[in-house]
Amino acid sequence: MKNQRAIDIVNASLKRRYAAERRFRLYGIAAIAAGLLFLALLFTSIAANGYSAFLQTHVRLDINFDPAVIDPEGSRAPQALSGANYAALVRRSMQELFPEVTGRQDRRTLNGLVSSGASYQLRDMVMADPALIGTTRSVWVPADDDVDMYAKGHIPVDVPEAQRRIKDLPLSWLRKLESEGRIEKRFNTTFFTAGDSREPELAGIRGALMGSLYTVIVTLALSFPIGVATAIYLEEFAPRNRWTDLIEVNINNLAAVPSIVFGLLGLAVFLNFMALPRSAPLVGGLVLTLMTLPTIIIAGRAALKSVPPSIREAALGIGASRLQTVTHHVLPLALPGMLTGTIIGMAQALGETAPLLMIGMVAFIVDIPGGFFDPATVLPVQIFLWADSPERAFVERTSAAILVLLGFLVIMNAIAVLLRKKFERRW
Amino acid sequence: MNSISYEAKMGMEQREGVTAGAARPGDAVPAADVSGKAEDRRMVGDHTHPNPVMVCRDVTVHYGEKRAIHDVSLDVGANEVIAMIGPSGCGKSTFLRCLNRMNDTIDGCRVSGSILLDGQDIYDRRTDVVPLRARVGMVFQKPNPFPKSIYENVAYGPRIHGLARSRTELDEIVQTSLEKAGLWGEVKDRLDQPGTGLSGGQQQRLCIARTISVSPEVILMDEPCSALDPIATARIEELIDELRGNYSIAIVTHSMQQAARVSQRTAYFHLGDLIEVGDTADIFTNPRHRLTEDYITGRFG
Amino acid sequence: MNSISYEAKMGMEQREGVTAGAARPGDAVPAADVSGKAEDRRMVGDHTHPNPVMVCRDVTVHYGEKRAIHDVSLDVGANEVIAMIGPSGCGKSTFLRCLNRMNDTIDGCRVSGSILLDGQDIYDRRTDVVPLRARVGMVFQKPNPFPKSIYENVAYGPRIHGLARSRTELDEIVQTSLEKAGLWGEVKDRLDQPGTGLSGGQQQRLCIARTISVSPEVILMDEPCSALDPIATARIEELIDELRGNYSIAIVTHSMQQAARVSQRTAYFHLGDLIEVGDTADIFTNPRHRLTEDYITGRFG
Amino acid sequence: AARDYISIVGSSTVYPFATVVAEQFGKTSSFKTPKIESTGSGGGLKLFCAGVGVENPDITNASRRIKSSEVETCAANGVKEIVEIKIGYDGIAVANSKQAGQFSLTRRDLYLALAKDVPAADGSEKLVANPYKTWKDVNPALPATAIEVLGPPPTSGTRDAFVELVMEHGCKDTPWVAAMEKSDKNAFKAACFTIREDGAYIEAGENDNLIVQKLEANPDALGIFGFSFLDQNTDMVQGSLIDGVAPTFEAIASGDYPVSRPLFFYVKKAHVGVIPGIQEYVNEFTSDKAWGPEGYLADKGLIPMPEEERAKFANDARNMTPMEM
Amino acid sequence: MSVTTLAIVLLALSAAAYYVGRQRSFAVSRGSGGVRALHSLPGYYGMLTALWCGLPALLVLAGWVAFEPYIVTKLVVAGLPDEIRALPDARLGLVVNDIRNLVSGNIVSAQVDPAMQAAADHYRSLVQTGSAALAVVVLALAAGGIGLAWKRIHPGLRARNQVEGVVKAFLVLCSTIAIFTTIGIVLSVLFEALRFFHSVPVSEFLLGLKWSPQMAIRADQVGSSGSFGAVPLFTGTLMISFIAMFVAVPIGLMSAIYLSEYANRRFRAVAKPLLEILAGIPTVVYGFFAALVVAPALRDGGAALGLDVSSESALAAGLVMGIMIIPFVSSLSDDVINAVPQSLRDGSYAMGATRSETVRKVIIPAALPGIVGGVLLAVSRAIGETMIVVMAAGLAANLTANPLQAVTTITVQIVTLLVGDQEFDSPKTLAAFALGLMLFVVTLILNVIALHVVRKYREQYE
Ligand SMILES: Nc1ncnc2c1ncn2[C@@H]1O[C@H](COP(=O)(O)OP(=O)(O)OP(=O)(O)O)[C@@H](O)[C@H]1O
Ligand SMILES: Nc1ncnc2c1ncn2[C@@H]1O[C@H](COP(=O)(O)OP(=O)(O)OP(=O)(O)O)[C@@H](O)[C@H]1O
Ligand SMILES: [Mg+2]
Ligand SMILES: [Mg+2]
Ligand SMILES: O=P([O-])([O-])[O-]
Repeated sequence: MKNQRAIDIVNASLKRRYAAERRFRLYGIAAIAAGLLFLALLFTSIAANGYSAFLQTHVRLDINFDPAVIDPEGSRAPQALSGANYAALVRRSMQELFPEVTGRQDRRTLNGLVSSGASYQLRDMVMADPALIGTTRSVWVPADDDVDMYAKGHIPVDVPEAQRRIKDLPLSWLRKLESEGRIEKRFNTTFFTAGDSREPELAGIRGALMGSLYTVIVTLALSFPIGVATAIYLEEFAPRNRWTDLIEVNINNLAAVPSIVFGLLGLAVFLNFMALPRSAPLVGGLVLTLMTLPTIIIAGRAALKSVPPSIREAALGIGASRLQTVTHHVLPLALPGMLTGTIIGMAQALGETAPLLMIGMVAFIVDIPGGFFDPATVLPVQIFLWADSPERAFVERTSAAILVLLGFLVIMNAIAVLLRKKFERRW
Repeated sequence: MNSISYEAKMGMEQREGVTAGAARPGDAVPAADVSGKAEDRRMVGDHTHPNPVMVCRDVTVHYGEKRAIHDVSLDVGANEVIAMIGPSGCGKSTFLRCLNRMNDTIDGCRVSGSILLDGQDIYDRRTDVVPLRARVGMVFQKPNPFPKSIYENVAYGPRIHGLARSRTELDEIVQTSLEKAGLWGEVKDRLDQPGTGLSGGQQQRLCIARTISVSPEVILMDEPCSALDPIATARIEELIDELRGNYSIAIVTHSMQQAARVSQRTAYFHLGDLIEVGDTADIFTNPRHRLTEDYITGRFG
Repeated sequence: MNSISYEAKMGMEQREGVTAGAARPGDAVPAADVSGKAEDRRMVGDHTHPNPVMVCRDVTVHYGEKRAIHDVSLDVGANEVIAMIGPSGCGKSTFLRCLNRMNDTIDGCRVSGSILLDGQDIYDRRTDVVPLRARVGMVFQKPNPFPKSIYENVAYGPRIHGLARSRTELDEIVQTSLEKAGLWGEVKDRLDQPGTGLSGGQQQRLCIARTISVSPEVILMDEPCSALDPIATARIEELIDELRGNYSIAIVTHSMQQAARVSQRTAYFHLGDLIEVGDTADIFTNPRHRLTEDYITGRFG
Repeated sequence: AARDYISIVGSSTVYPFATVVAEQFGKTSSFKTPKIESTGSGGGLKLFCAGVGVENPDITNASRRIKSSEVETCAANGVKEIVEIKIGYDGIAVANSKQAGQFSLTRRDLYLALAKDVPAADGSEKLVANPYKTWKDVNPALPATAIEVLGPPPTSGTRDAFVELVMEHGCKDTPWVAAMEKSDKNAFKAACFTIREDGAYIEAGENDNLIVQKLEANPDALGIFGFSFLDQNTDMVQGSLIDGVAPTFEAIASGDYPVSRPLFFYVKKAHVGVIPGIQEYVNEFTSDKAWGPEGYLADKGLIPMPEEERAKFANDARNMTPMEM
Repeated sequence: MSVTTLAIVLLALSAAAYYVGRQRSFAVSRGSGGVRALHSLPGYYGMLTALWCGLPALLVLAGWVAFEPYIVTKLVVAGLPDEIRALPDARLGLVVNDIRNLVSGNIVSAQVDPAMQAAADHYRSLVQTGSAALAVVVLALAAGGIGLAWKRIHPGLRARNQVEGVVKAFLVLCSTIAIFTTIGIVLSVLFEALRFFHSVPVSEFLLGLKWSPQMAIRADQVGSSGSFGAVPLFTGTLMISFIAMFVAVPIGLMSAIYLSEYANRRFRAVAKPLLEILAGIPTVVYGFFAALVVAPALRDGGAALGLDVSSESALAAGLVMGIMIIPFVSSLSDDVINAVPQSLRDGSYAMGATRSETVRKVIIPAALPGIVGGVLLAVSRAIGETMIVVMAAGLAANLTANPLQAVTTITVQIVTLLVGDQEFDSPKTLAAFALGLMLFVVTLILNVIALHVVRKYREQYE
């Protein structure tokens, strides 16, 4: 009788409970969906803004490599060739296209349609192949950033002249060039091969990318082993006492220290005390190491905790030393979890700007760093700097740089996930 | 207690089996041989019960490609204790977990055949596992109290099923359940202490109390005493005997002594087949199938 | 086999004990009562052995503030199997783990008294636990093979102790160990498969093979069969009997039948005290201490 | 490792101009491109004044003049000879979205709209907490939109300049307040220089692009930022007329537009001749093709100085004439 | 030999030493009953020998790398003409820099005069001698190390213990880095903070309700007196962190639950790393998102509801920050939820609990300590975040409980004070250090409390 009652009660409540179950599940799906949606939203909005930066408008000019301009003495000495006035060649060919433009101001405007990078491009061409001198070639040179913006439709032409960066006169020239097929969008190799520049059409992320690479290498090479070693010590060796409590609280607390304070620390310790060079990826890597260590240690300890104690007992029981137990049995099992912490920590390090401010990595650096001691900047800093630049053309480049950073991040994550998979093969 | 005293009869025999084995050192028989060579695996004995609560017919379970049990038909009768014995891996737990669909939680586990509870197929699509499991409770091999207080452990089921309308009613359920599980006396003064702090035997009794708190009709026990010492085991066996008055109990055990002590009927499984079912007394004194006999006398292969 | 057949004599009696318990429903005796009221806990019997491998004197173990065992003196003799029995929590495992200093891994565990292996105190500061544990091997209650191949499981010990100079020598050690553990036949064709993929009984035998692979002098076994079915248990018991030729074995068990079957001497622990030691046959047929008698007859408190 | 490039630090306002010169210099000379850090004027001067030596920067940019206290710090650290070069002007624009109408403001309007305490409207000679909620309250000619101005935080040089050039001036339009400058300097400062903190003035960080974007998103708001950002975003925002003058290149250069400030850089003379390229870089910066009215800096929004001022500083640069204070 | 080659040679030598040590152990064991008589595995003797060979030599090498420039410079300077030597140190350093530029073939500042050229040659020769000497010393040390180890090896040598001792020392060293970092941080903010407290009393800083660092930092500058009550910053930090947690904890936790309890393995393998990307997007990007998408949307939404939402609001910043820290909660919680033993789930399901009941009543309570750890990490990240707040919540230190208003946080103030126009003895700039110290102390206290709470909780359940 009582049974009957109990089961009736159960049955009566079922509808409500299943509704709760469905709701709960829905919350779960909604949460994941929200997370992924945000990611997608961010990604698409960045991609929508940034994809056009992978193209760059070029102008086709007929350049006469006039020996009189390039090498009046005919020596063909590299010194002379590199110092020649290539801008004059560009100007001359523009002039030939628009002979009707005469006023000084107008001609300045006309010449401004192509990038100042055009002359460097010609110089490089001549340096690579001096035989060009004396010939006339049709050359695609990068257009000025305003032209680029116009060609990509970022400058509306149906508004009053005063509200446009490109006025009516140059607009007419551009239309003419367009009709002659002299304007074309081409893949923007500069973006991937050049360092920073104040001319958007000449700016690239190679320098920042290399800087990030060097910095991340330092960070990874230091923080992973140190983090793992610390986690192992605290979890496997350290006695539970005040001293280890202190270390534990310290590590948790370091996770909450604002990143810029790590910059202050880096300034005081690495630059002022240890006299390491300013703006160097080495120092950046060191600072980011200190910043990411807590994350790696905390995740590493959690991973070590989840290795069943029976495995340790088994190894100790047949006479393995503690260290052997850890390296032979525990570590391989804990590695996937440690990699999770490393992924998050490195992702954070890769996106960090503030601490680098204090150690001179928020800087305009054109030359591509070639090592750990060369002045360098990193991708998020490049993004930060470009985002603060007045030129409109930097808007899309900022987004494109973010895309590259995300790509970097995805590759790093993918490697770590693969590694995690590999080690996760438990039996 | 209508079970027979197994040890008295079998002890000597089994002992000798082991002694015989030990007498041939190095000649350890590989476990694989246990499978036997194309033996007769047809079931003997009567798998039905005059007053069944659960009726299983032709139950086959696959884990992925692997078949764990094959065409098992067996009844669980009202107010009886039915023991399931058999060598490791023969499918006792698998069969037991079919009875309250705990197998649902295992990926790739497929069940076919029919299992009826009060005439209704529990694997029917319309059957709801929640009330099913409230009616068919389960106690596991390793005591698994929740990391909550003793009170909350027992109150958990009534709470989620909404069996108590008030706090007093809940208190009452908790007390009766703990009393039935023979634990009340030991814990009544510390109901708010964690259930995980009890001794192994107490924990197992707590799990039993938790199970009976929702007034199930059938209780499934999967080797409930294997982690316990003799005293705790004896106490749980007492309890089972007592619970039989109100519940039907299906128990898996590795200890033939235990099966002999607590059960009225015994089912012997072998490599996924149900080999023999019958009165416990009969099975142990007079096994009809050679495999059963081999097993209970400790002779194998 | 010089052990007596325990069941034949005790079975009926114990059975009755349980039945008697069951006859008083609801009157479950609180476990705490087991502690007894100021009983005489002085040890009876002879704790020494004429040819000891390990000599323990006045071993006391504390976990933090809590005293787990108290002034236990006991020898482990050469080529004997000594069984330790007693109710749950009485300190059997604790004592066993002292013998190869596995207690070192537990925070807050302090050991006092002396434990000599071949005359040398293993708790001496200069004693290195690594070779100690190679000499005093351990098999745990739950089979705990490494998540590696069967071969690697057995080869691990010889590898870290540098017992094999070449691959062939290692192969040989692995094979002999597996053969001694009675597992070779079953696994010889799949040595590269994971040890965790074996059945429970096989896993436990693998762990035994792993332990004997480093040729220990003493093997400690903490309830090695509690997770196993009778067949696997029987096989392990056989194995223990066989191993006795070369090793000294200390085994903790909850099953008095098992203790009776495999051991030559038995030690009964009660609430941290060693109550009685003696020939297994004597202990089970003629316990001298009341506590021992109560325990083995299933009467308590 | 030896340093063979110029190290420049300092103002984020000068950064966009200095970098153009640096890039040009790097591309056209045999020297490496200088490294330019954007640390803010004060931070730059601190680094600059830390001492002589390779580890210290050679040049610092500043959006204000160096302070005498800073000169003292420099001297104390051995940085004795500092060459001061003024490079031009930066206009500070008050702008709003093109979706709304253009504002025509006086400095007094701005003062009344943004000061924390303003002279009581009834003419009595006392200061009251700023009661104005809409622009119309300030000046009936203005629209009735709520006062909402996005501007730089107190830590920014732009903010200092704005306060000096707009607030102080607007404040002095009230004679009795102006008189306070003589009688009670502190009270005068408190009255004129404190910006309201009740939400009408929104401190919006140092990223001027962000302010432009926020204006675009919020047509009711006004924003305060550098001229180059106005120049680049003429399709989105419009500069308000201040005292009747629009912020155009010409108006700022001629000095008609009242809100502009000078920009500087400072050279550590001790480094000239030992760090490669300093002289050449400074020469490039002070050449007409860079900072002249038609130079490339003008293209980037730097307002050039008058002819004679350019000549003076170009001369200082060529001779590395140390400043005197 | 350059330092790099030397290091490589040293590595090679250590490898050789390993081999030598191993062989030696075989040799010494032959007399006393074979390898089994050795205390440790032969490999450990090898490692010990390698350590003896590599470690001291490496230390010397590192020391040289650290001090070489100093020593060489001293020597070069000693050889310079008197008038140059008379220069102050810093100027001298510049000259030396130029000499170094000359030596390494870099661009030099001016024409190369004979004195410079001579100095450069001197420098070059010194470096050459130095590195030759270094090579000799290092190699000798390495060889000596091998020899010493070779001599010491005998069957009873506890090689494993010694090698493990070195490794353990390394582990301990690593774990102290956290302590040193903490000390470093405290030291790098302490003195400035103390100077700040000289001009602004601690009580005013801690209890003051008004934060306005508008202070004249130079004589001719306009500004007002400034006030430094940090309470609005604390409340702002709290509010934004709270909003962020309000977003991140439910989403992160529910994601973790879904991933570990409901989703199939393949979905989990994809979704988890995808969510982890959220943690790596540069905060500038989030900042723009918050300022240009979320804030206007809130404003318009608020206007539609008749609410007055400031265009810079704590809400916008908090929401976006919440998104950023989702992975901290989700990934770490997912790990701990997975670690909850299956037996507890089985226990609950067997009672007839639904999945959600099991999750809510059994799994979450059991996993709580670990989840709290993840949440604490996320809170930490939220407290330390700057860029989003600067861009979306503004800098106005309002003391308000209204999330629709602009607030600012401690870290934002630290950053703006440090990167804006500054003066290093004005309280305005020093305040940044005081804030840093305060934040450090406060989070430290919170962490100590958290540690104890989690401990207590854990003990109760284990
Ligand atoms: N989750 C699973 N996935 C795949 N195979 C399984 C699973 N669980 C059990 N099996 C297999 O099904 C068969 C029956 O297993 P079951 O657990 O029912 O045996 P058992 O009789 O309970 O054994 P034991 O006495 O060891 O508990 C065995 O061969 C086992 O390996
Ligand atoms: N790690 C530990 N910390 C604190 N107390 C412990 C610990 N391990 C065991 N104890 C306590 O020490 C006493 C002896 O425990 P031990 O495990 O030795 O008992 P046992 O005889 O092996 O019991 P069982 O048969 O249940 O395994 C018990 O009271 C137990 O609660
Ligand atoms: Mg089972
Ligand atoms: Mg035990
Ligand atoms: O960076 P600023 O000093 O020019 O504000």
